[in-house]
Amino acid sequence: MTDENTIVDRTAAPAATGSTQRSTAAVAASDKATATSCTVECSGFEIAHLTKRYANADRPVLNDISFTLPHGKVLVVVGPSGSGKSTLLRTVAGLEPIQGGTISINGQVIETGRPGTEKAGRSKRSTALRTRIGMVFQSYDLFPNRTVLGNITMSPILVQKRDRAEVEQEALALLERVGLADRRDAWPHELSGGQRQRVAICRALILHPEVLLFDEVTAALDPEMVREVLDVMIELADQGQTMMIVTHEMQFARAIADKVILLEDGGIVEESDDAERFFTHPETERAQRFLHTFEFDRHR
Amino acid sequence: MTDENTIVDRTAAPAATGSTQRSTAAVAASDKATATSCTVECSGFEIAHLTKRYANADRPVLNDISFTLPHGKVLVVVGPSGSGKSTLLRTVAGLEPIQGGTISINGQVIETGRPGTEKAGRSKRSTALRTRIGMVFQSYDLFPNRTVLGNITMSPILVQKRDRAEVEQEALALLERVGLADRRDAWPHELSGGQRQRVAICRALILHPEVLLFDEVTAALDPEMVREVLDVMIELADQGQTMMIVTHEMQFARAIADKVILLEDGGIVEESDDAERFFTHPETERAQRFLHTFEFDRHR
Amino acid sequence: ACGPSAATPSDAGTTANGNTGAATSATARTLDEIKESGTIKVAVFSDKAPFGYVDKDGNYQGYDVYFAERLAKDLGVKVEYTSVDPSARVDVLTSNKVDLVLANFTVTDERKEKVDFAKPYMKVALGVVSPDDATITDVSQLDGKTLIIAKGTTAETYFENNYPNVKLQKYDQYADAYNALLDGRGDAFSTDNTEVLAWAKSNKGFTVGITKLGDEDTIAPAVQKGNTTLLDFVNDEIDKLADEQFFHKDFEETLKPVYGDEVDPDDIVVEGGQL
Amino acid sequence: MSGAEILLQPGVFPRLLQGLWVTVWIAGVSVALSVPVGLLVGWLMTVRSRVVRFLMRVYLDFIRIMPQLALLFIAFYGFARMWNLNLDATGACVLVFVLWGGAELGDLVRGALESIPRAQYESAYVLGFTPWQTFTRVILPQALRRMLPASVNLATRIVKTTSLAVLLGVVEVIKVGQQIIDANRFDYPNGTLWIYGVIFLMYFIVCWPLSIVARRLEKRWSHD
Amino acid sequence: MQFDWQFVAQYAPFFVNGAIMTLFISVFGILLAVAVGLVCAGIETARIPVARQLARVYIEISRNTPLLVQLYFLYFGLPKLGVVWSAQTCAIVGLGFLGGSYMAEAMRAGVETIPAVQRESAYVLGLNGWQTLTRVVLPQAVGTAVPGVVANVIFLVKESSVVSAIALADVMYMAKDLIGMYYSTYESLFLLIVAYLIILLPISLAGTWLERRFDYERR
Ligand SMILES: Nc1ncnc2c1ncn2[C@@H]1O[C@H](COP(=O)(O)OP(=O)(O)OP(=O)(O)O)[C@@H](O)[C@H]1O
Ligand SMILES: Nc1ncnc2c1ncn2[C@@H]1O[C@H](COP(=O)(O)OP(=O)(O)OP(=O)(O)O)[C@@H](O)[C@H]1O
Ligand SMILES: [Mg+2]
Ligand SMILES: [Mg+2]
Repeated sequence: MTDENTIVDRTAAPAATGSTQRSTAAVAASDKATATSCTVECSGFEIAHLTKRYANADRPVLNDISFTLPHGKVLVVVGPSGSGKSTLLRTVAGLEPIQGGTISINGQVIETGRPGTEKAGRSKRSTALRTRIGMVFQSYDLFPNRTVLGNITMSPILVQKRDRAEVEQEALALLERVGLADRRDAWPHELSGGQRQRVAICRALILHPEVLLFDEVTAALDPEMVREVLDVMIELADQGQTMMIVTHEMQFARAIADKVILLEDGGIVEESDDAERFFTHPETERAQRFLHTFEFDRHR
Repeated sequence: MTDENTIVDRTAAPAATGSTQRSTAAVAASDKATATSCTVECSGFEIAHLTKRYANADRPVLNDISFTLPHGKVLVVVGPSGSGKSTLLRTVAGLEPIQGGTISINGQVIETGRPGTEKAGRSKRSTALRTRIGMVFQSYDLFPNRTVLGNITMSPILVQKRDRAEVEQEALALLERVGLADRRDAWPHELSGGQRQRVAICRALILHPEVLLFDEVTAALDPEMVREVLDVMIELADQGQTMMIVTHEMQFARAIADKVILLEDGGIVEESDDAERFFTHPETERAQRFLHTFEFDRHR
Repeated sequence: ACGPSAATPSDAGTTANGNTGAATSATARTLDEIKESGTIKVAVFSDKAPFGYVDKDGNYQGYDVYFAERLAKDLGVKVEYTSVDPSARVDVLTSNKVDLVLANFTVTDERKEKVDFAKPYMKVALGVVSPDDATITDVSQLDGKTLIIAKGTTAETYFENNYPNVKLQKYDQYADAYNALLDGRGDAFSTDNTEVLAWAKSNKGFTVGITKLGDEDTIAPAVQKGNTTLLDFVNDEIDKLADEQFFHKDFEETLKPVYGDEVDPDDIVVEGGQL
Repeated sequence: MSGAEILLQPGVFPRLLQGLWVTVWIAGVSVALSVPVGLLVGWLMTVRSRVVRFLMRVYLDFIRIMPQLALLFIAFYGFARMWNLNLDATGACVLVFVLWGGAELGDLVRGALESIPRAQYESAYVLGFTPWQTFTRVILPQALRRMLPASVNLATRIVKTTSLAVLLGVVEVIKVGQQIIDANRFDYPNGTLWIYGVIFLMYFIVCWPLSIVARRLEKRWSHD
Repeated sequence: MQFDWQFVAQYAPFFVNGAIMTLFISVFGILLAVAVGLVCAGIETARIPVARQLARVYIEISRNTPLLVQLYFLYFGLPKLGVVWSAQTCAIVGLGFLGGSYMAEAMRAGVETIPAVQRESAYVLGLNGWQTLTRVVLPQAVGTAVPGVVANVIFLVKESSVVSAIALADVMYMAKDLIGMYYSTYESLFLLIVAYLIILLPISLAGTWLERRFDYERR
């Protein structure tokens, strides 16, 4: 707890807090609380043949998407605007119903697509299941009617029925690690954008999610704030937090990714387990073109 | 006019349209309409000892800023948030009164600072003088009650009293060059952010400003749109348009800049006439730290 | 008790009670029901001195009120007054807001279709009051002039039907109408002659130029159509009270102080319902 | 200036205050009852069913287009005859003001609910909140905050509109004023000016603090 | 209780006259309100020192007192000070006095929602103050102010129903009159509702149309 460099300190997580809490940094073998028949091989996150359509749209936004994300790895999803990146993250979080395919964690299927559910609204998955996947949005997602501490402790207390004192202690430890311990009693509107996003990350982390989703969390921020937030994310990655990240910061993507997916028109154009290679020597012509957008040549 | 690569086509500018129009690509020697005693040496843009304070602020936002920008060159202003970059551009445009120093174009002083003018509102400079400096803002600056063409032709017709047919013809030529000829009758709200900014650039260009100011014009855009707009700006630079640019896109800054200024707390921390050198080997420690914000190291 | 305490002590019960029994039948209460409840609801004017008004202490007073108090006493109940505007007098009965109207209610054929009148206790004709410097002494003088009246009075119907050339300026309330006359917004004001006579006496500069206009009408208590038990009770009372010359006493108490000796009580008072 | 003395007459001021109390009582009860009605209506305005939403729209537009005075007459006289539903004058006022306040407040509730960013619902969802927890802990507190300034303004309008109650025979501050004017018209012919002046002030004194509160709340909460 | 259609047919013309009076009072009252609103909104946005405080005081008084009381004061109170205005004048002045503050708020809100960058763009394009006002600010302000102004117009037409208290023969006066004379509460109320619907529905629809017309984002 005194190690300033460790963002996700597993010793801070209390031992017995019900089945909704799990250790993310450790390998799946140590994941005692999980009730599934999971072995070392199926540890991690998997999407198979996922298809998603919006009501009144002539073609699916996501079409037969399949990939796996091993435990402790970081996936970066890139692609042009409207390619379906946000939609992909939203289906994983249960915010959008899917019409085909499956989403599983550690071998346990948490969502199965059914046709005709275009207008069904959010997935009916249990609250316990929901807390296993954390998500941070582009902006405005802190509850303005709660202080920083209130935002972070709300779900553990209300949903997981954990002890308030213990939850607050963990929340403070998390705040300390993102450098915001002194803002515990501030209101969201008193924080800068970068501070807000860091609090939002703490709020997701305190539930010990198995996968953490980030949808362009720095798109609305000033460069220095961008950096504050991205530094926290890089540290999380170093700690072995499984993450799925949508971003337009290619430099950052390159630094953090273990695995990269390039989406276009709801399909995977290029998938690479070697992120460094993807950014330096993309295989498809489309990926080359896409990456070129972010490069400028000296003009004269 | 058929040269697709030329954005600012000097032949398109009509010969006799009053003293408010001047040729920017040409050297000052050919600038016959200018009534000042300008010679080749003083051609360009100059700021000397500029000081600016906001009412009720304890210290100036801009403190004794001096620099020159030769004709046809591009200055990029970088610096952390709140360092005064926007304020600098706004004082040049006449949107903020200054309390000390001077601003001159081609040797003609267009603004002189006077103490005690903190609450004075916008500069009283003549409309003719104002049209010599163009400005494009971060966003929302097209007039929603005018079409694309209406936005571009409004000032030449209303302020410069130029002939409508001739102005429209020039506007169309400009639209063609930014790739928006087919959107001439669209309303601003029907355009994407990138298209709007390109129209805003045309609207500034049609007045043939001697200096064109850009304040984070791509901050609110998606990456592909960012590219559309930046490409237009790079082309303008190639044409010899004098520009002052505030941006957080360091790659772009590096590609377009002839000259760079790093601002902090209202003062110039580093000024460099060799932009490439500034970005690769900054002299001051502060500049190194600043530039480092935009670099990520591969984490593992 | 949670209701708003109304403006006058005698008024207090009205609104408070009304709130609790927000939804009741629009069919009138019988005499027995009234006795049982312990209060009788009576509609009176609250701004028409000296017939029905609220005095400086906030109590209902006047010729009509004097009679209402007596009725209640004989019935063994308390009175609950409701202040009405002239035009509301029929509606408060038909929609059963009150049991009895004692608000200088002139008997007319039209009204008889809507409500049941008991025996008269007063008689009136219309009178017209106007400023001294331009006194109207004949109806013909009103031609093309502006006549102030209160809505829902016999004066309104009379002039509407018989003198279409008189411009009528109608107010909801007597107080407003008098004020309008005082401010010179009309040439004259017409209502029951008893009323104008009383008013002109206490307002210098105004004269009743026409004291008797139209037919002599009677004024009587009114109940909702078909409420025979209450009607019979009121009629019996009027008969009985003749023995003690009750309405003459009423006149002495309430009208005399205003009219003085100039008016003969027998011109106004009706005893035992006998004209 | 002699008219001013009317205000010093024994009983005049206390009676006016009593009348004002009736006004405030009607307005207070109406506002208090409007709150649950408004919440319900506001919720109904945001449900998925088009039929319900349409009905609510008709209800709101009808209330907005009909003058309150007409509604008061309908409630006071019309209801009694049409459906044998007998309301006393105060009851009719409260009914009409609640129907009106409920509709207007409902629209404010709707606006507030719709203005809450979707990310708020979604954050609550991914944090595992049940719909009820989401509504009571996240959405409602924010919605109430957003609509409070406008609601206080609505309350001022309801207070002002109670002045129509006099036309149903409710003895509130205006009627009391008229009675006093009438009872004193021989002694104080200028009483009218003073009494109406005082009533004017009384309304102002009741409504103004509300306006100030509304403006303060608006300023305080404008940043979030 | 039978509904008397014949009564309705017979007295409908009265309501036409009443409607004309309602419209007369409303139109002039609202015009006055718009004028007062424009002046106040102008004073507030231009931040003219003393006038601004005065405008604030006026707005507070006007917004926090009922029209009925304002009318009583004008009609019955002022004559005691020797000022006698006709009922029409009182009604129009009263409506203008009440409506002015509401209109001012709607218009001020309309101007204030225009982003500062719009004026700044006009400035750098060389437009002078008048050109900026007429070509940039007002066209947009009209659009943003229209919903509020239309809501106020409807509100003021409705409020005008209290002018019957000072003996002006508007539709409400007709209704009360017929109730008082013929006791046909039912039919009179019916005619009253119809009259208001006929007056207000077109205003409401026109408001929706105007809103579209001036909403550059949606037309
Ligand atoms: N609620 C919705 N209903 C219908 N279509 C939608 C909806 N949300 C998104 N879409 C469409 O689905 C497609 C994918 O959208 P999505 O937001 O996932 O793109 P994205 O890759 O996140 O783009 P960006 O980089 O701009 O955020 C787009 O064409 C979009 O218009
Ligand atoms: N109108 C104003 N009144 C008072 N202070 C202001 C005003 N506008 C800006 N400032 C202050 O002046 C300083 C410089 O602001 P400026 O907007 O020029 O910074 P910037 O470098 O453009 O920052 P960013 O990168 O965030 O756009 C800041 O501290 C800011 O808070
Ligand atoms: Mg997205
Ligand atoms: Mg800036």
